[in-house]
Amino acid sequence: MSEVINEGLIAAAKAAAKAAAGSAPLLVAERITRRFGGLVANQDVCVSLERGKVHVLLGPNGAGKSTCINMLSGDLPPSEGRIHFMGRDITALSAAQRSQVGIGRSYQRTNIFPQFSVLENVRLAAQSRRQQAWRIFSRAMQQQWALDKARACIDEAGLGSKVDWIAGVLSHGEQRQLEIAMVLATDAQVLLLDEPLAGMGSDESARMVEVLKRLKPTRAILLVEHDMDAVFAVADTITVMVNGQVLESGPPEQIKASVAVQQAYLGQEDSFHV
Amino acid sequence: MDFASILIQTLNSLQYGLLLFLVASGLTLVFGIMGIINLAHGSFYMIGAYLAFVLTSVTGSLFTAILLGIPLTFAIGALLEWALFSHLYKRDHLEQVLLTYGLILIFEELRSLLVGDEVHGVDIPALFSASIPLSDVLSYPVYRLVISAVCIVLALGLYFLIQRTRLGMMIRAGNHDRSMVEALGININMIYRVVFALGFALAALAGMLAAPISSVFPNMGSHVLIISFVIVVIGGIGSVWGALIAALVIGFADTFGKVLLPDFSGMVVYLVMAAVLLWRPEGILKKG
Amino acid sequence: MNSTASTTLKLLGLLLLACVPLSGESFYVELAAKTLVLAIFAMSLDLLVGFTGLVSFGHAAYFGVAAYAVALLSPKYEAASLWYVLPASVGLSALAALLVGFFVLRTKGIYFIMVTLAFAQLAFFVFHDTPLGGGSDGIYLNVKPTAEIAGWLPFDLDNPSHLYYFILAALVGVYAFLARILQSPFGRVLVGIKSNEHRMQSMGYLTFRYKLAAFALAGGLGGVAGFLYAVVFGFVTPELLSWHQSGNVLLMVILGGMGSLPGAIAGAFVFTGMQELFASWTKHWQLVMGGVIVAAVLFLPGGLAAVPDRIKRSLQGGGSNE
Amino acid sequence: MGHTLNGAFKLGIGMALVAATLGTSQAADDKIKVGFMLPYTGTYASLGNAITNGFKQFVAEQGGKLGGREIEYYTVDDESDPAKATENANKLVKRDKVDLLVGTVHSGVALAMAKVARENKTLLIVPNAGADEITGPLCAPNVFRSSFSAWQPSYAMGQLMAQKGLKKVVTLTWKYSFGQQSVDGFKEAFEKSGGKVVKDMTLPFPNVEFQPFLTEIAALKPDAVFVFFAGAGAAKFVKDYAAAGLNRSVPLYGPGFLTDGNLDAMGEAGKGLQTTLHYADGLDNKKDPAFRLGYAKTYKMQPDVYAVQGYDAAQLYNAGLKAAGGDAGKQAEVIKGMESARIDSPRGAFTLSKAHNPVQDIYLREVQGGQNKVISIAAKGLADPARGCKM
Repeated sequence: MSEVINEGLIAAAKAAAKAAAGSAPLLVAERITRRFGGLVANQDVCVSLERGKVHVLLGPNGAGKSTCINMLSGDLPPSEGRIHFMGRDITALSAAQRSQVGIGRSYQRTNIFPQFSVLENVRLAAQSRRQQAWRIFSRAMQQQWALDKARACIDEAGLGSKVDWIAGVLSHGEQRQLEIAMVLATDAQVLLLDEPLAGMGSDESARMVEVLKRLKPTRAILLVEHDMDAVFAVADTITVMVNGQVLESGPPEQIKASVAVQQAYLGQEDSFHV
Repeated sequence: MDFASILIQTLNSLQYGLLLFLVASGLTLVFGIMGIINLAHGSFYMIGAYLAFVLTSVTGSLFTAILLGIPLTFAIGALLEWALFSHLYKRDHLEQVLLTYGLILIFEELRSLLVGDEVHGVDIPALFSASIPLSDVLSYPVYRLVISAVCIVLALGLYFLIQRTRLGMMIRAGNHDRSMVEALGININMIYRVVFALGFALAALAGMLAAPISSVFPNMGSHVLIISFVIVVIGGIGSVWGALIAALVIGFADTFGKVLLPDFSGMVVYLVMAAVLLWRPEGILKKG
Repeated sequence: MNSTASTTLKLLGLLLLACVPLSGESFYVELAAKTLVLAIFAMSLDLLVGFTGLVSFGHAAYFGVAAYAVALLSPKYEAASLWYVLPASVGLSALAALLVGFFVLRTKGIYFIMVTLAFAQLAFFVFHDTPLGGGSDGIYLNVKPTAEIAGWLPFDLDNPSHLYYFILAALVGVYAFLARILQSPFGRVLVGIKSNEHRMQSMGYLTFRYKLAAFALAGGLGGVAGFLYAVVFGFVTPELLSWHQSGNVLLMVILGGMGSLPGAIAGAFVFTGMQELFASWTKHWQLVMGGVIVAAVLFLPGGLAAVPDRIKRSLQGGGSNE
Repeated sequence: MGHTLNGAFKLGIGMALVAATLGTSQAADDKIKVGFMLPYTGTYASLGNAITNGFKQFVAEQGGKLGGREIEYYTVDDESDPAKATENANKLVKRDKVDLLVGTVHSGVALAMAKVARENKTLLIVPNAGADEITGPLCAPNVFRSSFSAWQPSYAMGQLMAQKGLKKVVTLTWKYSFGQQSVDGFKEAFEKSGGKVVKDMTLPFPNVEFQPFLTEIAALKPDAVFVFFAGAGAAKFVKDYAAAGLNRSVPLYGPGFLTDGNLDAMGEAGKGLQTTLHYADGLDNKKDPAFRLGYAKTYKMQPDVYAVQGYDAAQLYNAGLKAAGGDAGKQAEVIKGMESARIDSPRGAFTLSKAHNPVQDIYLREVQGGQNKVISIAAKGLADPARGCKM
């Protein structure tokens, strides 16, 4: 199993992460390409994520944003190209291993444990940082460090009042917040957030934007989002994708002014009015 | 082993493998297209064999028995799909396992009540009862060659059906994406019913063809069922061609295993499977 | 339902089981002992099916490996030491499960069901075909293991009552062990895998290892049951590893309601009860059994497990007569 | 805690179900309790029925009594499943507390029964299963057999084939102890008389794909083939053997189970096959025609060797009970009576060896006109060597 072989690599990446905490980009994707049979879903995509910055991925439906995020998170192996985290090549690592080095993600469709309580959802995420599988006789509910951390992350994601609720009965927006709390509990340095605002009401969206702003200074964030108000409220860099390729990438002002982007979005339902 | 023996054992392997293919092809179609795990598939083989016995003793001819048996088993298959299996598509695998396990018990007991527990032979049709001398002492029964030929014809027929007909196109589409098929306005329930009935008829036909050489006996389906599972696992779920290759591999492994490694012959087939799992966990020909 | 009441109920059940040998009817004591063994077996499978979401259709293999291990490790006409053969046979079945798990856990869904079945069949043929196992006739365990430690005999497995209480103690032990494990961080991960394995992976869990550990653990506990079975009946055959055995134990788990340890125990009792009852009606009892199974799947989605809830609900619905 | 409640609730249902089956009452009176543990379903069902019929026929001939006592029957279907054998035997021995246990066909199941009988000191008559151990290492004062040992017909066949001047023989059987004991018995006699077994082949029971083995036989070109098969597999083997053309150049021999009960299923392929067994069609004794007539009248079918074995089991017990004055409780006297009995069997009269196995004639038979016609006596008064029996 490749999962077993790469143990050393994970340790090395973690060490590097501690050493290099500072200016250099945390996560860099170099010309990653993904093919499904004859179909090219992503071609030569380059993305770079820095701590303290929010990088937004824009594009019409089917542009390949989710494929791109899946390659960064390890859910899909790229057909070509390399991915580096803090200078280490992590292309061969699985999703679980990337989570271990400090890359966390949320999903476009809500992806939680609906039968569990909010606390248990996040506690499980926290527990993943200290996996002591051999301690099969200790009680999970007596691991104070994990409970404390889970509570802290729930607060950070703005769900403090719902700790003991069953996750499945939360509102849609609250479930998205729960996902954020779970990612936080894994100590992720890089957050890959796939449409965290999708399907939210305006109140909920505003709350989530606040959360994102709070998280921004200490982490590198990749955001896939359609809500333009939110995008321009938090974005430092915007990359626009069309047909699996990067059309343009730069600061928000540059994207707003870009003729190519305007053209690409012409006739699109969600063409942006700024 | 001398060269002649190897040649003859090869013939044996092919015949056994092709017969297994007939059973497994129906199983893999039902797995692949309908997503149903069907433990009762071995019973379908058993039902075919007993039908051959009963119909042959009534009509006096295996030909007539098979000609009557094919539409009959097709009809039974469609009926079963309507009455039971159509309720299973949205259930989880565990419930499918449970229901089809219950069906095995029912089929075996019905067989016991209706036909009894004795072992019966079925006569080879006179036309094919001859043997071809292959060496000075050994002859090869013509009927075994006929079985192989029928299986090859059916494999070609399946190929034609799946690649060249509208039904086959629908089957292939259903295999990949059932919501797409529904979007095209095709009646997916009808496809399921036809595919299931086809799978039933194929397994039963294998039982009917095999009846004269295997004789018919209680629990004859369970060994065939598990070997068919192995074939589907090796070939890849839903892949008819994978099933063909896997069935031939199993035919060879089993036949030569018996002679060369008699103490391990039962295990050879499963060791092959373990090796394939290491190499390709989803079978040698995985469907899209 | 508060926890005091549930503990009381459990203790009552235990008391009831403890009274069985007092009846003095040796046949029924043995039947009850067999059912307790099956209950242990069902609980071990429930760890996989009910708590980790792995539908294994080959669990009889580990039951059989341990049973054969007792028969093969015991000298032909002398008693083996319990303190040696019990851990050895349980260890061997766990090892077998670890090995098989390495292969089968590479697959999912229908594949997993079929591949576990096929590996159990492989184990069946190991004992059926090779010189190791004595063919389809099986092997006799002529003398039951002895519990003697340095000349002191705490209990005697040749005594049916001692044997029964030994099995009952094993049942309580396995129950407590599993209940404790399920509350540990390890157990929580298993339940998480059942609920949403993909999410567990994206949170950094190498789920393969957890599943493998669970598979080996379940194999070992199934081995405890297999060990006890061989000791009770003094005879092992390849049939112990057959797929009917795997199917039956799966049935017990489902009957009792997956993901509930008391449920697995109840499932074993219901299954044995049905078997004895139907067999007393007709020699074609399997027809009745098959019919019950098919009807249960068609008309009781969620299995027998949902029945008490339904009754409760209907009772609450008609609350005015109270 | 909802699931705990459910669990406890279900536990209650389970207990109630078990309790319900416990309730089946047992009548206690002064009848003699005979327990049949035989296969009534599955492959061997017809054998189980024939044995039961044979037993009951003798009882009927005695006016419904054995040793002057009324008989009450208890029946358990053993399904020929060794895994359930101990439990099934316990049902009769411990639950029903029978005086005599009769069973069974399958050797593995019979061995389990012998174990239970020894442990509980219950009288056991084995009416078919031929495992050598039952009257060998596992012999016991309270264990009897009314049929044969695997060794007997095969040893007789070994002698016979050596006498025919056959030198090079291949053996083939299912890989279980009965098959292997048959081959061992054959080999012992055949090789003692100068023959040579060039290859022993086995296939797992109940596998019936013989084609690879037939090919191997053709490659070895032996003088003859000795096989042990029974039931369904036997019929198929004989047909496959003929279809491969081997019957024209390499003669086939084996114990009589090859053809018994299989004549219809084998059809033409069986014609002329020679086998050895302790029973045959067209025997020249007084008992056989009367037995056959009575059996055919009562059961509307022809008896077979299994019916004879069941019939003789009843005769054997009758002799024991008579010696004990009808008191089944005096087991030592019952056993003494059985040991010294001379059974007037349809197969020809026989006595019991020290290990409680019949000392009997083994016939050579040939398939003629749909019957296993007796040709000659292959071995006169053949006694099983009872190796390992310390009685």
